[in-house]
Amino acid sequence: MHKKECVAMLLAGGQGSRLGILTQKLAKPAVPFGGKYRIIDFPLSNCNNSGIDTVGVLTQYKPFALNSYIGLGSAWDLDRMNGGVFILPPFVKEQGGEWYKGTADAICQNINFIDQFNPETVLILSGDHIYKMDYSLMLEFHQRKKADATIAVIEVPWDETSRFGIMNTDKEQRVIEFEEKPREAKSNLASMGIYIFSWSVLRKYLLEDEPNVDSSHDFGHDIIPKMLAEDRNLMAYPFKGYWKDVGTIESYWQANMDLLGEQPELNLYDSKWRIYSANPPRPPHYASATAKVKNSVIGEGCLILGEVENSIVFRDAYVGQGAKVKNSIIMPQVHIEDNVVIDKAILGRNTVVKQGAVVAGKNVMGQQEIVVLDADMIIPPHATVEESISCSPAEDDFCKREES
Amino acid sequence: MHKKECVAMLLAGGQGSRLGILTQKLAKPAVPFGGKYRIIDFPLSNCNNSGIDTVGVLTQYKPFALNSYIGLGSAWDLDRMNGGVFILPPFVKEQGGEWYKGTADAICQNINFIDQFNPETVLILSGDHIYKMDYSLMLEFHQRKKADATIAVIEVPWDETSRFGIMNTDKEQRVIEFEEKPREAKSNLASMGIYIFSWSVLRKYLLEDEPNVDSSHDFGHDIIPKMLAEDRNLMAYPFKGYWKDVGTIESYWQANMDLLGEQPELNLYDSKWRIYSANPPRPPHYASATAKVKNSVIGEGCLILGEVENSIVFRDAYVGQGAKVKNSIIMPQVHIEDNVVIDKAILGRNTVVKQGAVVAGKNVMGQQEIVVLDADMIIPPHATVEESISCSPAEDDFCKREES
Amino acid sequence: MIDLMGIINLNEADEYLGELSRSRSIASIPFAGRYRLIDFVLSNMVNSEISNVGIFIQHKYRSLVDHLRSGKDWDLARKRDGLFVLPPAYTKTPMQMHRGDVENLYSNLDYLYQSRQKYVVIAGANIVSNLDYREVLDFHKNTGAEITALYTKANCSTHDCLRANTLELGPEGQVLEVREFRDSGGYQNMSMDMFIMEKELLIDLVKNCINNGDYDFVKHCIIKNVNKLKVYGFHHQGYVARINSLQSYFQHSMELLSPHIWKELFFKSGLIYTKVKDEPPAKYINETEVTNSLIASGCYVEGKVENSILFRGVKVHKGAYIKNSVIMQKGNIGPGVILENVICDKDVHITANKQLKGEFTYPLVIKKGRVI
Amino acid sequence: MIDLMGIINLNEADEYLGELSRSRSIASIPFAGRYRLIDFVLSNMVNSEISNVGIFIQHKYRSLVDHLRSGKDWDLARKRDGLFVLPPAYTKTPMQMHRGDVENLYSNLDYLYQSRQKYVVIAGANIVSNLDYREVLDFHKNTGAEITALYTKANCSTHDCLRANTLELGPEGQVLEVREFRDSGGYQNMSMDMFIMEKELLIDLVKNCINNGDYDFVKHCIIKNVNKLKVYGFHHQGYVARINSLQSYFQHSMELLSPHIWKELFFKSGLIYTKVKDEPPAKYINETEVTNSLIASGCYVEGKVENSILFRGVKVHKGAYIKNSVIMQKGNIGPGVILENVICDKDVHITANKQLKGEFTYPLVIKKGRVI
Repeated sequence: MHKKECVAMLLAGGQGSRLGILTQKLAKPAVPFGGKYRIIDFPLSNCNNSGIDTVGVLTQYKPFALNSYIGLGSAWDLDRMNGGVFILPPFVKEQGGEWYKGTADAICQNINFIDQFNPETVLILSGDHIYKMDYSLMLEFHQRKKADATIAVIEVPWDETSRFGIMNTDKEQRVIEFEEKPREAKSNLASMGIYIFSWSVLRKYLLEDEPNVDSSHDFGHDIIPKMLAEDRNLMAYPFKGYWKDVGTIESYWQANMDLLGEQPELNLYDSKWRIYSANPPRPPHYASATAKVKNSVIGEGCLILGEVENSIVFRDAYVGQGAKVKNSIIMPQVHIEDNVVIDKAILGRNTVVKQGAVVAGKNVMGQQEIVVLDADMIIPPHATVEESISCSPAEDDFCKREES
Repeated sequence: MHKKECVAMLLAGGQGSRLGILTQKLAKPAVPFGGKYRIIDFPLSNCNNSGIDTVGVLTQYKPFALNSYIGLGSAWDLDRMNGGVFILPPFVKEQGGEWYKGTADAICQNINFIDQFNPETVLILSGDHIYKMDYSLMLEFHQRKKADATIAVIEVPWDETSRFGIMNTDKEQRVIEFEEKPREAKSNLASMGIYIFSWSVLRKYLLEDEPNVDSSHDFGHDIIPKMLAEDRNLMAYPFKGYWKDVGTIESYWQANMDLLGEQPELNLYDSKWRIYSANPPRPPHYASATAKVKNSVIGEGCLILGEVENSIVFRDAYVGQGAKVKNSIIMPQVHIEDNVVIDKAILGRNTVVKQGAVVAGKNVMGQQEIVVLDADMIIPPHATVEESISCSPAEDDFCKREES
Repeated sequence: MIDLMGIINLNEADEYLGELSRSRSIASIPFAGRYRLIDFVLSNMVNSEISNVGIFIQHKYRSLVDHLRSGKDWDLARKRDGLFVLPPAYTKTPMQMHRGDVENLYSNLDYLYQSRQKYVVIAGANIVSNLDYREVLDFHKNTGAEITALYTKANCSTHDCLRANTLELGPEGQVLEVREFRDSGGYQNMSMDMFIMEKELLIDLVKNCINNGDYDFVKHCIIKNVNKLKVYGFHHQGYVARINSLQSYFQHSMELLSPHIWKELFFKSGLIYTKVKDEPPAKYINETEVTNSLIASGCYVEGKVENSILFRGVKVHKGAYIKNSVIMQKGNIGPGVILENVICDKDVHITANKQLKGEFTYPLVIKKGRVI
Repeated sequence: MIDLMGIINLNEADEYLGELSRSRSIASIPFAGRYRLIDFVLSNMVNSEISNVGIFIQHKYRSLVDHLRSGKDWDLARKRDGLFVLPPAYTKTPMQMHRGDVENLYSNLDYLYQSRQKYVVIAGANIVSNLDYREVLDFHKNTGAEITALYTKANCSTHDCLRANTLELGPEGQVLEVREFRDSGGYQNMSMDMFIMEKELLIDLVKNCINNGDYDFVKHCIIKNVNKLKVYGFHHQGYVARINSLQSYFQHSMELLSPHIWKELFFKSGLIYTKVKDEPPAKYINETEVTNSLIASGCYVEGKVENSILFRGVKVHKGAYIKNSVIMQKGNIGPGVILENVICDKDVHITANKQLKGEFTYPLVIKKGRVI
């Protein structure tokens, strides 16, 4: 195996519980996004576009869809002879196995994996954000600054600093203090959860942290503070550009809507920085003589007979005649029959909305709420749905029967 | 995903403890064989050659080398869009994970994996044998006989029947009785551990067996006897040809030696039934002006300056001037210095034998014993080695230091 | 594990497709918003579990080889079987006259001998359909035919039957006669020029053809032997488009705007594969108006599109109006442009406010890469 | 993540390689028991972390395209960057005279514009070596050269320098003059015809060449400009074989039988990749005698082999005696055959008891596929 300059480790085991119904059956990085993609496409495409060809993907929660999605890695050009993409679930030894105890533990359990590439540096990524970033520039910065660790930071509005891990830096961009969700922040540079470590340094810290029973084995809580305390050279790498956490239903919905309009901040049409994804073989979508589509993104294989406005529609969806879809996210294979009204909703994969039904959130304090429908539901004709529904056993009237 | 006619499940988690030193650091299916191959190349190549393009490989013991060896499956033409090769280690759920409890349990834990292909039949294979077999003929037999299960059998010498699971059949090749290692066999048809099941039938038996605390969750012990007891249609498929268990050091050594000579029973040069394997990029081997090579198999990238006779030499080995290698198996990257003598030995990967040393087994009851040397050893100059050595901490004089 | 191999025999006369086939074979003409014509027959073969496909190419094959590459996008990049591109026999002596497709088959008989399969299906690339060759093979075995010829009931009042062969069938479906279409309109049994037979028979037919100094596969190897062999017709009931002229290309493109045909052609027996691009989904803005059109991924539509097909990566600027037109890959239609009955080949750029108009029966073709 | 792209410019005159290059370019001549000549420069590029390689092909490229396929065996089958095979400008009008390699570079300038890398290394395929272009790029940056020209100290008493260029160097390594080799023997600075420069400069050089009506890249774009630009020579110290004639092909083949050269060429800066075959390891029986020879995988040797190279899949029957010879892929050397100073191209079958003998300075070449 060739020696690698940099190996990326992508933490994809998060449960994403604030995404509610969307992550009941899927790991968060596998959640669909933007009419074609899944969240994990963004860090994986960034890796390929940055020239990083070796990526370990750490999975544990609902790994199945994620594993089969990643497959050989060829979608992201990561089916390589030397390197490529590697799925790393928690390992079962003869005496058993258990979930990763924290982000740092996940890396620590895979020290052997990283060692085989004998890399200079390790890039730690998460599967929680939508952004385009050239990691090779950050790597250059890390090397130029002779840093032990480099943390990517982004300026956030001052009134939101209390939601982030804030880095206080000196004028050489050296990190002098790290505050998790400070009440009164001294800076508005938020950690993006993207780290580059010199592998020999990180390796030592991981092995020291592992036996510590008081540690939560987390980069932000344990490793970074300890490195700061021991006066290691920690640098903050400033990133400018679109970067959106999709950790809640609201922010997920908003990040999708951000793609609409004439000059979205996140440009998916730039052929120099493609976001790669699986490409299931589907024909071009068809918009009929009665279709009216405005300000929307439409995936392949869709049949649009009705109206679609300010919406993101994934592949193989059907929108019947007279149906109106507004401000919504329609996942793959959703079937919307004639004269249905959908407003500010997220419809899960393969769900059917029968004719004349209305799916639209209530107004609460002047703001319309987002309605989320689980995958594989059937909303009966002329029903009115005002609240999110998932396919729990209690509510299985609306769910397709499992085929036996 | 397309519906599949047949999905193969390859049981590759076996510890192979009777192979001693050879399987201390490697799962048995990953053990090198025949100057180029690993044991698992045989069932995987048989799958590809038989037109079976979907293979689940069940791993657990020392899975690392095996996982990285299988990689994308492209060596066996199993990097497919629909199907391909899938590594299936025991799964860690939120409450933890443990090893497969038996061969049937391993399949049972992966019912979801199999279900997604919705196959007619499931082919169960193991990674313990060296053979070439067209599974599509067995599948045809299974379908023609409308069997619930078909078990491949081979005629063994009558005096060895007590070492095998013996199938007693009627004249339609229906299995009427199964005896595990019978003292007085009624037939010499031994089970090869290769089963085809109709998936709907097997699925039912697996789910019934799973909660049974008295079951060892094994095909031979539990599933087959229960199916027999319930009068299911079990057929014996007779196989003719080379088939060798490589479960012990002696049988492993013998199976390698079987490749030598002018008309070996197992023909690896048949371009219609290639055994596929990884192909690391190495130049042709070089035999010098002083080399004498007789009745041997020599891998790529070797430098041969001495004598090699009746031996299997894997890639990148070096045999120095005046050295004599006889009746031995030399694994990749072994370095044999000048004037060394090796006789009836198995030398592990990357081991160095310094000049003038002698590695040869003692004669015990008229038969020379096989000496096995672990990987990464250093045998000092002029040493005499008569017994197998492994790199346990107690014997680390002879072992290369781990690089830190 | 079907015992059938595929041969795609690219021998179609391309002089009737004008500009579209000037620098490419018919097989690689773009069609239906993201495909090349060959994708249909190739995908049908793959979806029928055929894993060994030989493509016999005659000329102008650069764009085809670019398109197919290793065969990976059709899951045919394999060590055992897979996709074989078999070039013409005359590559080494370019000055020698090429006498017909049988020569090419004959010079590659080795490929046939080495293939493991017993049966072979041989087809061209100018027929667009979605069919399952497994059904045809079952039919072939059940009738005990030596050759099974696929046909469709075609409305020969349109262009489809021009230069095609028609079949006269006996009561059991046996083929009594094959003749070249004569201009007589109405529904007829049009040959799809796809045949299933045993590989051994194909080899014999090719050898005999060569021995007799004949060089046209369908005319001399098949039609000449209809009376000597047991030949049956298999009626393919689904949609069939035969692309034999610019007019039929345009007409069949417009037919795809029926959801019924769209569903059948792209989903019926299996999906249609093509070379993968990593385009984002199509995007509409507030001013966009799209009706009765196929819009591929990567399109960015600001203007008005009606009864048209936009291939992958087409950009339609504000105020542009595209009607009854086909815009191939990466077309860039400037602001205020008006197009009607136009076919833009790949990479065409129409600058602001230009107006171009053909006739529905005589579409205007804009050459690949042109800036107007 | 090296900021360097590779161009392999296949413009070598092949008339001196006789039968070996009759139906293939020099780049695809088999060499060293399992490779094609192009494998060396291509592997060097890949081992130097170059991920974007353009191969500019002039003619006879079928066997080369077969060999390279998608580039997968060199890990260059990629969506971003990867391997690009760039055909000659004159494919569409075969009758037009081809004037030189600069035309091909010029007609593919788009490829250069679209590549992301700042630096480019341009090389031919007839130089066999194992080198790391990263070191050359560092040298290029450190000297501040506009062009870095790689050279080797060659023994010009042998064939190697024929038709080569030699460099006259200043005290700091700057190139003062480049001239065609004159028959003067001894060790000289032989140009490897590999150059590193910024991509922008390459584009300028090519454009100027075309404007001046010049068409030979090395002669007109580089040598003509040596005095106008800052050109430095990089001394590659390792083994270099320049394959420029049948004699040099044979002589350099025989050099590989030195373990010292074998080790350097195949292992030094990285491994040499080639198209993968799934051959079993080589097999010897009791009667086999092999000395001072290279034996590739898939060989089955029953006879005697001395000072020779056997490619993959060669079979040597009992009683055969092969001396000072090169037997390419799938050669079948019958019982009792005696060969000396012979080069058998691929798939040659020598039947029982034949005897063939060339001179060491004039080896006998047996054509591909011949049965004797």
